Amino acid sequence: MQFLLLAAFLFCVGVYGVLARKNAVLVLMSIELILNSVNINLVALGVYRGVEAAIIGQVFALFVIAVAAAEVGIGLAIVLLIYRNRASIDLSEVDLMKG
Amino acid sequence: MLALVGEFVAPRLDYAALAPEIILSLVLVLVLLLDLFLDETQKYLIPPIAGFGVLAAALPLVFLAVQGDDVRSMFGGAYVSDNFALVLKGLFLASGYVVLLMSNRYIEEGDYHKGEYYFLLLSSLLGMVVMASARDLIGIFIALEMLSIPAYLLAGWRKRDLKSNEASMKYYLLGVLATGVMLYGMSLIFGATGTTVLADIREGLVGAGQFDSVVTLGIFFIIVGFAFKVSAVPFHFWAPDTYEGAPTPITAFLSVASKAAGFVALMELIYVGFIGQSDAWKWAFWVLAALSMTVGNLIALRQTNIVRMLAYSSVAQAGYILVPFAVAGENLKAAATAQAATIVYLLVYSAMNLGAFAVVLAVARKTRSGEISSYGGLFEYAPGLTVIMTIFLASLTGVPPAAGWFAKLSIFNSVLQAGTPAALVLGVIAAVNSVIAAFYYFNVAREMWIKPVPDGDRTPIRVPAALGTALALTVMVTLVVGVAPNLFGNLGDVASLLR
Amino acid sequence: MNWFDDWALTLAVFLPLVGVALLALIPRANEEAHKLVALVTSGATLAVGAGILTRFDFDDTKLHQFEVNRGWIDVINSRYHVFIDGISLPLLLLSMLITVLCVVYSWHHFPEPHNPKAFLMLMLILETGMNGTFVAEDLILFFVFFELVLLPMYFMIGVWGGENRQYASIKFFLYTLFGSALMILSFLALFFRGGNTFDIPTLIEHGPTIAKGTQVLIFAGLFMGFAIKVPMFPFHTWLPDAHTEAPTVGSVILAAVLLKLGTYGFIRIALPILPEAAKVWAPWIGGLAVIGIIYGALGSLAQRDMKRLIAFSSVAHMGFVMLGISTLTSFGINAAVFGMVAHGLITGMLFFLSGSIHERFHTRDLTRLGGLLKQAPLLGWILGFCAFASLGLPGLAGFWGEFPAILSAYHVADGLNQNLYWAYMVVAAIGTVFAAGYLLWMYQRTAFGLPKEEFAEAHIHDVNGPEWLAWTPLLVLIVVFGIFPGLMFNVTDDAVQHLTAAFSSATGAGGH
Amino acid sequence: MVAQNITFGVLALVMAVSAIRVVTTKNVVHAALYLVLVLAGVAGIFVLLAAEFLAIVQILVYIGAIVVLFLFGIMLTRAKIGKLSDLDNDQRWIGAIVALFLFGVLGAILNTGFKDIKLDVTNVGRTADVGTSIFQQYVIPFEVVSILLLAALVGAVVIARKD
Amino acid sequence: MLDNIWLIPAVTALSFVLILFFGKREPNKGSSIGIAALGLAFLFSSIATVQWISRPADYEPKLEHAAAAHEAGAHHAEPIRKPVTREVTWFENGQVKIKAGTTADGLAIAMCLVVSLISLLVHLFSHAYMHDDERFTHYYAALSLFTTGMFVLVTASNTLQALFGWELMGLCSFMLIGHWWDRDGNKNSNAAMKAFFTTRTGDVGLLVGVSILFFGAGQTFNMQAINDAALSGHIAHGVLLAGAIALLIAAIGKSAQFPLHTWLPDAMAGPTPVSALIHAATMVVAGIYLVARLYGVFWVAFDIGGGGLNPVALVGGVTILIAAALAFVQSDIKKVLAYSTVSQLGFMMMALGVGAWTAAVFHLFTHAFFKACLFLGAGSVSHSGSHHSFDMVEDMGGLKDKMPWTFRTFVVASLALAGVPPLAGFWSKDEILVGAGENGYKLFLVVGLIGAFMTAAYMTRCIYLTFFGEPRGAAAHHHPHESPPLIVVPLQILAVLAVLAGLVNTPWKPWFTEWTSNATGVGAGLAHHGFVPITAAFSVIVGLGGIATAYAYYWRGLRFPITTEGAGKPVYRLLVNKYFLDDLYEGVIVRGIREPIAQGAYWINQKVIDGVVNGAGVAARGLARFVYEVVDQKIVDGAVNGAGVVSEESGSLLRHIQTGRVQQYAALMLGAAGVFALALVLF
Repeated sequence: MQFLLLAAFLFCVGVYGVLARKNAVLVLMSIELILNSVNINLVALGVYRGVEAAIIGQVFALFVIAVAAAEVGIGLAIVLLIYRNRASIDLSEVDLMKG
Repeated sequence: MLALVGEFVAPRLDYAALAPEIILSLVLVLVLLLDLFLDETQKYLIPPIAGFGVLAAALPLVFLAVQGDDVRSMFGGAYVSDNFALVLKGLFLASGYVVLLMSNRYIEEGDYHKGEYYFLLLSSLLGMVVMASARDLIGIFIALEMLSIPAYLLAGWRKRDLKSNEASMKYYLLGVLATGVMLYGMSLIFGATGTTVLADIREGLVGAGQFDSVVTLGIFFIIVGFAFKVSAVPFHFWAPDTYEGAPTPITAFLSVASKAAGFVALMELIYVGFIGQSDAWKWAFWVLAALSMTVGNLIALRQTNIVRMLAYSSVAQAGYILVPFAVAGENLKAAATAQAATIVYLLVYSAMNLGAFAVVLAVARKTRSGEISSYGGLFEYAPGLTVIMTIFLASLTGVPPAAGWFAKLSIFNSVLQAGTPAALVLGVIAAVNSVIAAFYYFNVAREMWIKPVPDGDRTPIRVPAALGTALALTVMVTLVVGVAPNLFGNLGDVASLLR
Repeated sequence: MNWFDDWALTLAVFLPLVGVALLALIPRANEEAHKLVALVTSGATLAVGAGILTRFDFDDTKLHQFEVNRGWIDVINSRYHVFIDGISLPLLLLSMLITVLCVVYSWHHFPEPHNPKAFLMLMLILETGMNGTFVAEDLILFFVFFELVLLPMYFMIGVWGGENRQYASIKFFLYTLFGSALMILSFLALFFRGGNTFDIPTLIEHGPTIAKGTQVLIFAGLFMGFAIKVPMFPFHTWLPDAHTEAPTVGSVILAAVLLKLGTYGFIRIALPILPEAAKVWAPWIGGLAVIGIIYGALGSLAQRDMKRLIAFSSVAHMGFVMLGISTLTSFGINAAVFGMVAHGLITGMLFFLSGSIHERFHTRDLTRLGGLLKQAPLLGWILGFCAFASLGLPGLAGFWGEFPAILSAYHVADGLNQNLYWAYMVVAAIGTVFAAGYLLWMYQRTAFGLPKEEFAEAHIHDVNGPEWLAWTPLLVLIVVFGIFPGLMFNVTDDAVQHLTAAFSSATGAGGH
Repeated sequence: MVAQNITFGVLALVMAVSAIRVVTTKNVVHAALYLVLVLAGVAGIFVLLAAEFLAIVQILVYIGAIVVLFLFGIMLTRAKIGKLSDLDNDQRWIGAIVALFLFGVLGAILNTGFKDIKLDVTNVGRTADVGTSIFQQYVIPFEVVSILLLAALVGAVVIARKD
Repeated sequence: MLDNIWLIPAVTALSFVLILFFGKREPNKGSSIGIAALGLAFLFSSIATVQWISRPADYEPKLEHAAAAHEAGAHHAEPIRKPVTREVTWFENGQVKIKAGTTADGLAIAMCLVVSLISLLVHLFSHAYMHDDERFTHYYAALSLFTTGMFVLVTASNTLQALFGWELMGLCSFMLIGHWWDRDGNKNSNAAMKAFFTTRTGDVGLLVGVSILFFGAGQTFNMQAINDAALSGHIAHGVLLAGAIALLIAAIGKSAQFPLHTWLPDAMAGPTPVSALIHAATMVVAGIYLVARLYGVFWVAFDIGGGGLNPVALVGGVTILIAAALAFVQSDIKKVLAYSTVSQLGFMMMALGVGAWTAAVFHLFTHAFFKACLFLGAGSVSHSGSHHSFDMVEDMGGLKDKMPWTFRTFVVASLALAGVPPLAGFWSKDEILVGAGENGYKLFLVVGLIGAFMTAAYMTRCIYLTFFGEPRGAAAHHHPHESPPLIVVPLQILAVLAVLAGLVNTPWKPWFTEWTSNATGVGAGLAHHGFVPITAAFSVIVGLGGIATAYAYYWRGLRFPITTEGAGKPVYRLLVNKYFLDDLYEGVIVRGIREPIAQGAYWINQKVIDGVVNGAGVAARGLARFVYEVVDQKIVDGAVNGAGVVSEESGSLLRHIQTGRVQQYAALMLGAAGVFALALVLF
């Protein structure tokens, strides 16, 4: 249970970070928090579910880690792109399109 | 070590069933390599190769379909090639092909990175094709990422355009967030059942009484992930901005193929995995459907940019497609009807929406504008495009004989098959919404047919061959299916996930 | 000739589309060829209609004649099922005739922005939709044809219409679409409650077994769909705008045929399939119908625009038709069918006339017109003739739609509130006075007196060749049907009898 | 078990505090460093759950690659290394409310389902089993991920490079 | 001929078609076609008459009628001539065969004869009178159609067909009254519209009444069957009453009875021969004919045999007085005659109301001749004497010697109208009075006498103003002369008939009664009354008194109340001296034609009644405007447009959610996810 609560806490902190940070890189970091909370969940619940499930949980978590790496990579690429064009990575300024 | 090696048994792979995926993978690698090694002058070869690759990947589908009904199941049901998969792979490949056709000139004239563009497009397509067969959480997750990550990048492909940057960033950020939420939900479902294979999840959930709330939460978070993908209100916010900013062929791709992939995943999850938990999802879908239709249509009323209008329209269309989900939980028959309705709608929607974007592309070649007012008097100098666009608009509205009517009919059909008061209320909401929608669709028609040409420039529009082919294909499908709906209607029935 | 029996209706429906395809192939500049192709196609369709007329079995008009029943959309068990009986036949022929006449009339009258190619294509597509609706015996097929007319008419109004055409066309479109959205819901409900079929004859057998409460709900959806098309008060507001703005030919088709799709739907679908619900709804329909009669008349009286006046008069006239239908008696429904055809002929003529007047004077403002009889006596006389036909003068077709409807309200089907219908009867009869009021007022302003100063010097030519060709059949038919109503009543009666008989027997089964 | 619980308690505390610092600190580089703490903590949790292989991967991939990537990102976007007062936007409170609300909801729901569960750490999946599983049951996702990484690589290069 | 009586309307209908399509190419511009057709129709009618008269009276009507039973004791049912009915199926509706056909009986044939004769004379007269008219051909076409309408009505075997004829006349009256639609602004066309519109208002009653009786009599339009059903009590009394009232409304409208009479004077806007046709033989008598034809219905519904006050008699009585009073104050000769017609139609209606069926029909018969004569005479005067003016006060006077034949025929017809024996009017009017007196309607006897007096007086005034005194206006300046033969000859024929027509139904030789007997099936219920000398004497005295009074006033210049001969007639004294002479005439004396009561009545007529009629039009248009502008455009349409606006506005509002800031999107998404999740778990 405590693992799950910890994961939920990390998840929510990540959510806060995504919502409240205006530096794009910091937002990306917050997203990592969320993904890590999922990993904790997966591994912990896998263990709870027995040997086979523990393996599956770990595999799942591995995939998540791999994907997270890819995501961060392209996330930073996009941030760089924006920075190059706007000379700023303040997300709250990026609102050309609306309505 | 040896012992370990001895333990490893190579997985039994059904290469025939995997043929589309394999061909597609080979083609995309080929495209990447060609881009590396070909001169600039020879790069014109890349688009046709990509196109033929997609068609080649579709070929095995035909053979598999002809071979019969047998389900080719691998990995204990984690990866399946059944009729559902075949039909939807066909849909993805077809719409991918049309998008390739639409991209041809657009990319060429825009000085973009051609090779990488096609590579990414094919990668995304691969994700979708995998999605159609994936029947476990990990597979679905990976397929989702496979189709999304290239899409995030493609949305920002017009690198010097601030709007395109913004589109990419918004799509990416919200997409990753939604993925996070979805993953959290998946972890909970995994926790409640101890498995990731959907068929096993269905059984695992039967006795999982103590996890009711957890399962509900998990299912809902997973739905959120895909509701984002299909741009259902209130998870649609990215859609208008991204659609407007992204290169138009990519917008078409997002609004059709990517959205369809979201629905495919939802169908797999709901009809295979969570079919017994209808209490957990039917209201969620009900609300999502009602909100998407209403909000999408209402906001679309006030749009002046055609792409943005189509974006909201696609939000509303997603609402219609969500309607069968909301009513599928009543009984098995309702579920069967609902699933068939979803597939039919997806098929029809793909054709008509791609067509509409193709026209937008064609018109933008002359007007260089996305404003609806720039369509004024189109009928005078481009009657063919006008008629074609009108057919697509009619189809989107649901006016016979364009195919849209049959799609809408299928939706209503599923509503009445369920027949509960909630379903009927949703049906009426859908009906009213289809009228509101008519307003903005025919606002465009009105511009084209009735209004004068804004700048008086009446030079005819020259439609490139590839784009013309895309137009011809989509309009043909729209009309033929409108007159002989059996073509798609049967597919909807055959491709059932329910067993 | 057996092949003809099998193919007649299919030809009648799809022949115009062949014309459309041909038109599409001819370059835009070749206007004469377009006109010719359109004329030949619509003429050929009419010839098919004539063939149908010769092969039609008038002795037993309730029979399903020229029936074709083939698979279409298997998944939802919807079939290509077409046939005609005594009720559909007159309307089918009306639609064919009107289309030909419209093509003829258009010969020199293509409204701005001209473009005969597109105009004629739309007209032929319209014909397919209209003919199809009148022969369809499958709900989905019916729906498709019912909707098919929407778009061509939308563009006809929107592109070739008057000043306010954008508003009018979109209003027409949305209104109708709204109705059909609810209608299709009801169709599906029928499908599920009526034995998983869209086949109308089968549903007529199964429909009455549906629980009454359900019937009432389903009927509500059908009502919305059809009532908007009719249009009944208070769903009529699209009509005046659409008519006023539509080009002449559009108005004619709209008035002569399109409005009938709604009333036809009531007779063909709503009443026979849902008899119990029809009884519940009938008094309301009747009430709205008579409100429509008076309301339409008052609306007409308030107009200065001739065309708008005629448009409002349609509301009143369709009120009579709906009153007839709402009695649920064979008298009433016979009257309604007659009324539909009569209204088609007469109001069609009136719209032709207002178009021709507009073309000559470039205005339809009744305060500016006058002395038409001086400047174009024949036109004036024909206008007078049509005005009188429209106000229900015995001896002309209009009477047989009006009087029998009033008559039928005196003795309505069992289970309806007779006292209420007596009141309806009186109100409807008073409506005929109003009709005289606005039509004569219109006629006086247009035709009598001396031409106004602004037109005193204008050279106004009288009825020309295409106009004669287009109008003569209508004028003749108005008189012929007026004097020999049996030509129509005898055709419809059997079928209507069959309909109401099924209706009353179903009532018996419904358990009173 | 007690040792395990104590270890968990310490780890959890460190992670919680660091996580909060990640999203509140006024210094971008500090945030990255706090993130390292959190990620290391997660690796520790994995160890507690007998998923050593995963813990290693966690450290290698995250701390070894991702955080480095972040630092590169911070450098390339020329964020000030020192304190920066306006790292937060004006919807901090909304964010806080949403986050707290979500935490409440998640906590409550988890409490209904997993309140009394015991984690039996003897349910150990051996690393070899993990590997086998990947190459048997999950071979297709694995292959797809490989293409995914390729695509991400190529795409990121195209997007990020100067034209 | 009796079997083929349909030939009569057919001939004139054919004539209409021929004139319409070929009239302009014919040397006489169509008039010869019309005249020939009417000649033929008259010939057919005459043959039919002869055949009818020579038909053996060998048919015993069944006496099962409940209503007739109590009278049957007194009156033995006499054998009658069996009506000749011929029907074919017109169409089938609701498996009821609706028949079309003709009935030839005494009433129908009498009407045919009158109509064909009058119409023939009008056709002849018009040839000269309308000679220079620019729409001469149209005029003749309409005239033929008009006559056709009347023929259709009188020969119809059923109410539906009758409705045809009825409305056809409405149409033709519109065409003919509005014949000069291009003159005097909208005055003429307004009159035409008013005529059509007012009668159409009455037609509401016809439509409703025909419907009621159709079902009441067991789904048949056949008039014989309806009468039979009514008399035998097969129709519930309530239904019958409703039907009768409805039909009475129709008759009031068509026959210009109070209060729907105002269109008739306006209808004088049409050419004078048309007025003659309308007033004498067609159109206005249609209402009377309808009541007479469906007498069984009225008989039972209003219990006419019972002698109480009933609507038919009441309407007739009121109309007699009101119209007669109005006739006094007109300066337009045609309007005098128009009100006179209204008043005389009142007589007929009253007769029907008091059970004097034969008398009513007979009065209709005789009235046709002298009223046609008077109208054509007036036409002759305006044509040749007053330069197309009809104003007696301004443009006539002293024409006695200039137009001798016109004068003579006019006087003869006036005397007939006044009821001077042995002219036609005397016999028919006398029968009405007798009927009223003997059937227990004493009040209406008095009304009738008053009416007779007034009739005599206003006709005398009219003659004086037209033919005597000094020529005025046009009569003085435009060389009045006698009209051409084509005008005079019809006058002479009609004058002769005005003298002789009454002789076919003298108390001693009631041929007319015999020939027309039992046309309605009431038969045995109708009481036949012999000659009642005292009533006859009264009526003669009253008539002469009227003439004398007017004579005294105009010729002798008497300007004080006078007593008349025949002292000891208190009723007469009361009515004549106190009511009319003292007030009415004094008023005329003192203030010319602005005499208070008549003027007041006229004022009421013009402002109140006509005002109501016109006002109804104005109000309808006002209401229409309101309905259209407020209800339709604002409320009904507003609701629709409003829904559109609300949609668009809500769209605008919703757009504000899309702020463009990605983190707000995220907040909304996650917030929604949380809320949804909570809701889903809780519920």
